[in-house]
Amino acid sequence: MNFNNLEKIGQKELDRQGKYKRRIFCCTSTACLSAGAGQVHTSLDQSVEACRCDEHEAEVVKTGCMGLCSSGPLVRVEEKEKDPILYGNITSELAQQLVSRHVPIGEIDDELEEGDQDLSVTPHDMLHYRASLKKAGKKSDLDKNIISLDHPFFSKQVKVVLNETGIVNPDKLEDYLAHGGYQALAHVLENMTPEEVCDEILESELRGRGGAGFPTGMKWNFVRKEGAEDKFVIVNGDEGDPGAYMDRTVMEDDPHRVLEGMIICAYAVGASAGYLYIRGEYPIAINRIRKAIRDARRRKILGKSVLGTDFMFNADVRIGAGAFVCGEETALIHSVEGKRGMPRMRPPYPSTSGLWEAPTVINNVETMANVPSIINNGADWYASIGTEKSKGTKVFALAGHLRNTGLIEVPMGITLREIVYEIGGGIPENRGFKAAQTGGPSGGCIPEEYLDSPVDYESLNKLGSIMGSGGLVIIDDTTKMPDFANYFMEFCVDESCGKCLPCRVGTVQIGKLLDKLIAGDGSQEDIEQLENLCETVKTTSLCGLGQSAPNPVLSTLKYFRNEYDELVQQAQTADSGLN
Amino acid sequence: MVELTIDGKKIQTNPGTTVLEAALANNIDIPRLCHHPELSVSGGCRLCIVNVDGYSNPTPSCGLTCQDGMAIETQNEELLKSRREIIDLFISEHPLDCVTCDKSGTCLLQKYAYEFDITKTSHEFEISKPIYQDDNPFFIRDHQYCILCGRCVRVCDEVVGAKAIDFAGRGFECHIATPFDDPLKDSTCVFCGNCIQVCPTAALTPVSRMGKGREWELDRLKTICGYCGVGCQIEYALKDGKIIYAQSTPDAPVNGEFLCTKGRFGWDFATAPERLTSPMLRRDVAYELGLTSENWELPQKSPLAVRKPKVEDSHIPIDWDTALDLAARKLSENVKEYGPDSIMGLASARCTNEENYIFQKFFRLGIGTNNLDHCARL
Amino acid sequence: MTNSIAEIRDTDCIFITGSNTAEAHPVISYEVIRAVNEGAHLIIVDPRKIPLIEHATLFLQVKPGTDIYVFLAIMHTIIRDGLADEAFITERTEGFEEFKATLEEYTPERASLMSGVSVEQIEEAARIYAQGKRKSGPSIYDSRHGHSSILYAMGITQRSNGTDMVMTLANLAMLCGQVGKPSTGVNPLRGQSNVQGACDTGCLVNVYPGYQKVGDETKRKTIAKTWGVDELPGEVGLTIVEAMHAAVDGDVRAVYVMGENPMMSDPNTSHVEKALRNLDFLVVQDIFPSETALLAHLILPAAASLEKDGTFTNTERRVQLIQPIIEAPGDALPDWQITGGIAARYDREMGVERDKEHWIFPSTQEIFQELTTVTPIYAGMKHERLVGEGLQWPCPEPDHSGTPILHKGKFSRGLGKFNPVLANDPAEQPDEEYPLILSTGRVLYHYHTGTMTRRSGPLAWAEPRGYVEIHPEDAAAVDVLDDRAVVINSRRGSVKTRAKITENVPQGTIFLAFHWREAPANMLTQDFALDPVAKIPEYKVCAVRLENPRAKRKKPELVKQA
Amino acid sequence: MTTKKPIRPEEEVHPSGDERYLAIDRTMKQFKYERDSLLEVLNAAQEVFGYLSRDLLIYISTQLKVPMSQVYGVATFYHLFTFEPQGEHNCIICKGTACHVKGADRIIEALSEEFNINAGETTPDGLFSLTIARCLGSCGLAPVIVLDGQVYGKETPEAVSRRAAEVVSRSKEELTQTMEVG
Repeated sequence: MNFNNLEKIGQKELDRQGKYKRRIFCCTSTACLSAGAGQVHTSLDQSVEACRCDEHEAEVVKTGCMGLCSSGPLVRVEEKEKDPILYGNITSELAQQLVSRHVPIGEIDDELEEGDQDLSVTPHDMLHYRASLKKAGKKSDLDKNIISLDHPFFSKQVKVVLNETGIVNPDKLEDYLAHGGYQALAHVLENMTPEEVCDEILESELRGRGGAGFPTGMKWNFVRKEGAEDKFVIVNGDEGDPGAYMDRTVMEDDPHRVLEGMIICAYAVGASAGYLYIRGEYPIAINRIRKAIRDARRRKILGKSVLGTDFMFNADVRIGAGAFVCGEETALIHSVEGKRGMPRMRPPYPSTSGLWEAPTVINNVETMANVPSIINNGADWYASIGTEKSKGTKVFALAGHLRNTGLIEVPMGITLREIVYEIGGGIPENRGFKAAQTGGPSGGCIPEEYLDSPVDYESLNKLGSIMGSGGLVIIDDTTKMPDFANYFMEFCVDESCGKCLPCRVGTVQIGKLLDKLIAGDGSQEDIEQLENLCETVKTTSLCGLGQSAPNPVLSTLKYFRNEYDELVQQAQTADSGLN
Repeated sequence: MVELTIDGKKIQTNPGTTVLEAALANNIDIPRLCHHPELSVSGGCRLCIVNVDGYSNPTPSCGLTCQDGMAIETQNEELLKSRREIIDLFISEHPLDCVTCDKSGTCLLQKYAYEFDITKTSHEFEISKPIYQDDNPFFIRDHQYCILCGRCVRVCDEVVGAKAIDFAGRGFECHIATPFDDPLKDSTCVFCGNCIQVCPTAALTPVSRMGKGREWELDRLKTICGYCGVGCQIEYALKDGKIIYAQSTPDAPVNGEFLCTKGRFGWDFATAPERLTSPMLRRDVAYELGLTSENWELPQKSPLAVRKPKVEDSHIPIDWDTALDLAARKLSENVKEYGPDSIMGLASARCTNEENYIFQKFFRLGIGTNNLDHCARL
Repeated sequence: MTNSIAEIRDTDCIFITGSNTAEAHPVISYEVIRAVNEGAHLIIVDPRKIPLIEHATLFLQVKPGTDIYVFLAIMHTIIRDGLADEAFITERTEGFEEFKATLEEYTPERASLMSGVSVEQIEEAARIYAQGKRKSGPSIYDSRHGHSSILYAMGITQRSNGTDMVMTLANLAMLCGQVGKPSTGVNPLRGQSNVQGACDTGCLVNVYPGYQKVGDETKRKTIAKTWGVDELPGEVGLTIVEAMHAAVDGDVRAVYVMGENPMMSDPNTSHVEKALRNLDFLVVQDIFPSETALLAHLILPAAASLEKDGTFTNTERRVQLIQPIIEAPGDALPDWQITGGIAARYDREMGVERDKEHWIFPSTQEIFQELTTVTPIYAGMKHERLVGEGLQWPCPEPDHSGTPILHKGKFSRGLGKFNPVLANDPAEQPDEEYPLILSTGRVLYHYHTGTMTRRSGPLAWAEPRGYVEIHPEDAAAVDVLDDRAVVINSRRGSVKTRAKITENVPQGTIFLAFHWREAPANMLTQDFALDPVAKIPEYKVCAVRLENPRAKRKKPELVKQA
Repeated sequence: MTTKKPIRPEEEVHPSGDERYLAIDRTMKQFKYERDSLLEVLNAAQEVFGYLSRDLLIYISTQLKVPMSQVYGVATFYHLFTFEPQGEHNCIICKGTACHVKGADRIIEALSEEFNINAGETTPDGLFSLTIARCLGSCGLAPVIVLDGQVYGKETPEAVSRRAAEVVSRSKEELTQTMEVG
């Protein structure tokens, strides 16, 4: 077992980090990058350099998502023996102010000479920088950018999957090791049999985070018990729901955690190869996972002899090319095999006949990311979080008409009200809450009267929605529900693979009925037909996409029937007016 | 043996049998469109759904393997309603012009629409793929009738191995396509027409058949193909004594439902204008016999060197009696003069056993020679 | 075929050689493809990249005429590696030791050198075939020793050593015990609808109906008695190629052709034409005025198979009923009526007194009835019994259900005999003057001499003109361009056609189908070296030279300069 | 003494002489020409060429020995693949749920009007493409657009139209200048 080497590497990194008096973390996840985090990071870097202070005064660290994406770019400053401070909406100019506020400026102006090799900027620039830094320090107005970490947005969250995001540098294996990375894997390889691993996961009652909520331990056990020579692990990173980016964040910001979970899974089921199937729209995630795989190979965490044991496992990346249906496991398998991502009938389930007809575990990214924590802290610890039937935490991409939007991880069982009004900070512009949409195009809309329902698999299902992969969109009272339902139906029409009739044609016809109603040409009969058709598509479609495609319509029909009725009434009034 | 209950009936079947197969074997009919007994399971048409005890949603019976103790329900209000709704959706993008459709009478969609008493769709009618391709003399592809059951794709891939077509695009725009939607001739298509054979609708229709008659007006006769030695059984559909198209039937002992391009499309030679319709005598022989007044000599040029030789140029028609008498006389003269071994007989690998038998008997018993061969080696 | 077509689907390893199955027997290729899709191995030994190689696990591309070395080396490997089925050899065969000794020298290395196939491929083929291995999925037979089947066609037999080739394949099957069981055997795929039946009914120089040797006096006498005479000819007759030579020499003076077209199908066409022109009397009975018919003194119009009834016997020995679908045009008659008519009149001319029933039958049913009395393998058949599925011979008794698999438990001759075979090279080898090898065969859309298929609208559209397949290197050597004219010369003649430049043929080999009357392949083929036993001409190998017609005028100068 | 340089076998360039094929060859080699790498190879090809041309698909089909019908079927299945060259400038509008509720449709409408093309199309002069993305995952910044690789969040229809019109008119100017010079 050469895990000791890895531990040493981690310790060394920890020591290195400990030498710095302060560390400035700059979020470089997609959301912050689109808000300009790239320039902010450069500015922070250059400013620190321009300070010309002692080397260990400050380090600028690139990290992943810090959660509050609506206030991006985010920068966090951690100083020894002080509480961390989080800044939001940082610009490159503010970054300079931030550095001059926290980092002492060295007294070495005179030594600046032409051709100083250590500098990444020209001495001229540097002088300019120093001058503006000094100026900036005087008129600092950064206080308004400080975001209180006591804010319910943070305090209500429980971090398991996102434990290291925003803290570790996703490009550095060492940083992950410094934060206890791969300890779970080492523990599993050294002390546990595959059966014990499966049982541990089973006891933790972890359920699939891709949406359906199948007990993960059970799935693993199915595959473990198959006697096949080849077995595979697929990590599903084809996050197709519009408005959901949990998996992307985890892959981008903590790729090794995903990898670690995957390797543990492979060991538990006896797989020797695995694929991470990642959306083509996520280039950063692809690159970071690829780098993580390369680094892991170099450190013998992947390969013929994982951590020096005789367990062999290789992982590779497969890139999706824009097909929502590939989230369905059999479609995903076809896609990994280089075919059209069309689902096939189950059974046989992938656990008996999956990739290349070999037994295959397919878990979504978030599920895999839970695994290392379960191993490290024990099944009991995990099972202590959450509700009776839904254990652990769930990551949500909180979006829509809210004051605070971003990525949150909450314990199962938290109420929607807490999420909307405490974490989310309520609806802006004094508008009223209308609905919470969970599960994207497969989910439904939950109205105000159910705001106190706990968020877990069962109660969401009962409300006609689903947990889904974690998209959570809050809509205010300006949104018309038939329009909103139509938006999702358009999505499903576009993403239907075309294999089974109810989904291929049914969704189109549902869309036509919605169009008709929205255009004011509908009647009560149309609403009835809509309902009927939705039921047919729901019960007769081949795969999850078709089976859940009518959910947005059905749930809005259930809770906002009046809006549909109004459309019909308007139509009738208009008609009589014409007559 | 596996035992299960279908519609309350206890059924025993071999392990690995699907519920659909077991039901059909026990005379329980389940509607189906994409299923074909010779092809892999698709499960796309959703028509053969049944209820299984313990399953939350109805499941297609075509891909459901029988398991011990399974309880299946193939008919109930809910299932009928779903199936009806499915047919309703099918015809929301399939023209119901059965009155002029060649497939009318054998179209499966028509059959089910009739059985579920659906005269028109309750939805808004919209054809998803208004593509019409008549790029070859074998068959046309009229995509508006295509229900995307995928049987053609599967037969092309799994049986013929040509892989000329596949699904292209997706969702409502999904259609069956050759690469780049090019003409079939530019693809790997071998024009075996097995896709027509398995097509349940009028999406694929033999050119020879178009507008030539309604299915119920046609006579159907079966015989063995006259081409290669495989001995496929072919069913010919005829109208007024003329072949309209050829197909095979599942009961064909050798070929089952499948044929090759020659067997399925190569029957029109029989009515080619060049067919011999009366005995013909070479002009020089006819002159010798006084049957024609013009003398003539067999040209030295090989018939192979003539681009389109006409038999009338070298031969004249005569009646059967004259012809048979002449043949008998000429052969007997030779035998009398040079002995039986001066005669050679070439029997035919394309004639029947009876004909070859008579032929060899004539040579051995009549003429008395074993100079008797056919092109077994050629 | 020793086995049945339906068994192919369950085969674990299919070994195809000398058969372009997908084009010449498409429906059998469907079965092969289905077996492969189920996980069977497919081994193909062929000089050409035939369409089926897409599905093959192993493709051994041999130089034309060298496949015999590969087969012998496969057997060498099987014996060397102890893969032979010892129990089968001991119980069911004889002559093994002698046979084994002859294999000694045919090592895979030697075969590799001769054929251009790698040693690894030969050894791999040996292993897979001998043990009936599968690519994937379970065998429906013995999982340790699967069932392997050999399919072959004219690529093996149309050779000056064709009989040797067939015996070699039989030896291979016996060596591995891959015979006499379902999905095994040595299975020739026969080219024409009733070629099997024509042989069964005795239309061969050396056998009476049911393969009763002409020299077997007892059997001959029995037949004579049935036919109402004392004696029948007992000498082996002349095969068609021999007869053509005899016709040129004036020994054969009259020929009666029923539904054949030797002007297109027989080797060395110029010689055939010379022979036919030399005849006193040529009568051709056919459905079209074929190239042969145009030379005939008398042409008799026959009914096509779509227009008559009777029986066909297919390649798996299945005797099936045919029935008229349409009416014969004009005065055309079924062949049996024409031949019967001539025979009856012939008797009269010769002054022979015989019952009219000898030749004039009320229907084919009665002919078949008589046929079964002199053909033991058909003895148990009747038209009524053939309705539906037909029957596979041997069917010796009226209640016998036919024989789907031959040699089950026992070979027809008792013990299976290993016939030692030595490798022989093709009779005509390429040389400086004729540097290329011509191989002939078929294309998908056409059948035999093209009389039928080239008159079918759709088929002629799909493949309207003849072409010769040439390897790019060979084409470049004489500056021939794709889809442009090229002249092929052999010692017998020359043919002008269109070039199709393709890597489907190996360098040094060209391929021309024999369907094209405007480019008759048999102008080029040789008729001097026949297989000594079966008298089959070597259609698959003859030496030729390519010529670019555009360069014809300039060429001699260039040669001189060189 | 001269040191012998190892002779690296020259990589064979595609018959068209287009060296971009080498990149695709490398991808195929990386996957050992396995048939199931089709999607990866198509992704690589799309990245290198910007779109999948007919020749390119035929090339991939023959190299990977995947039937052409299947290559076409796969290529037309996935939305990321395009068969027409993309415009010089490309504007991607996110249509994720968050962007939708915050008015992405209005941005699309504005651009459609500005350039007289539908979503998914390219202007006839080849200068501008309008693309829809399912979700760019920047929901916190909704509505989000990407113009020539640059992400802009919290956008308005007017601002996007203006920005897009600016880059396109700049290209147009350059084009006329070169034509004048030429």
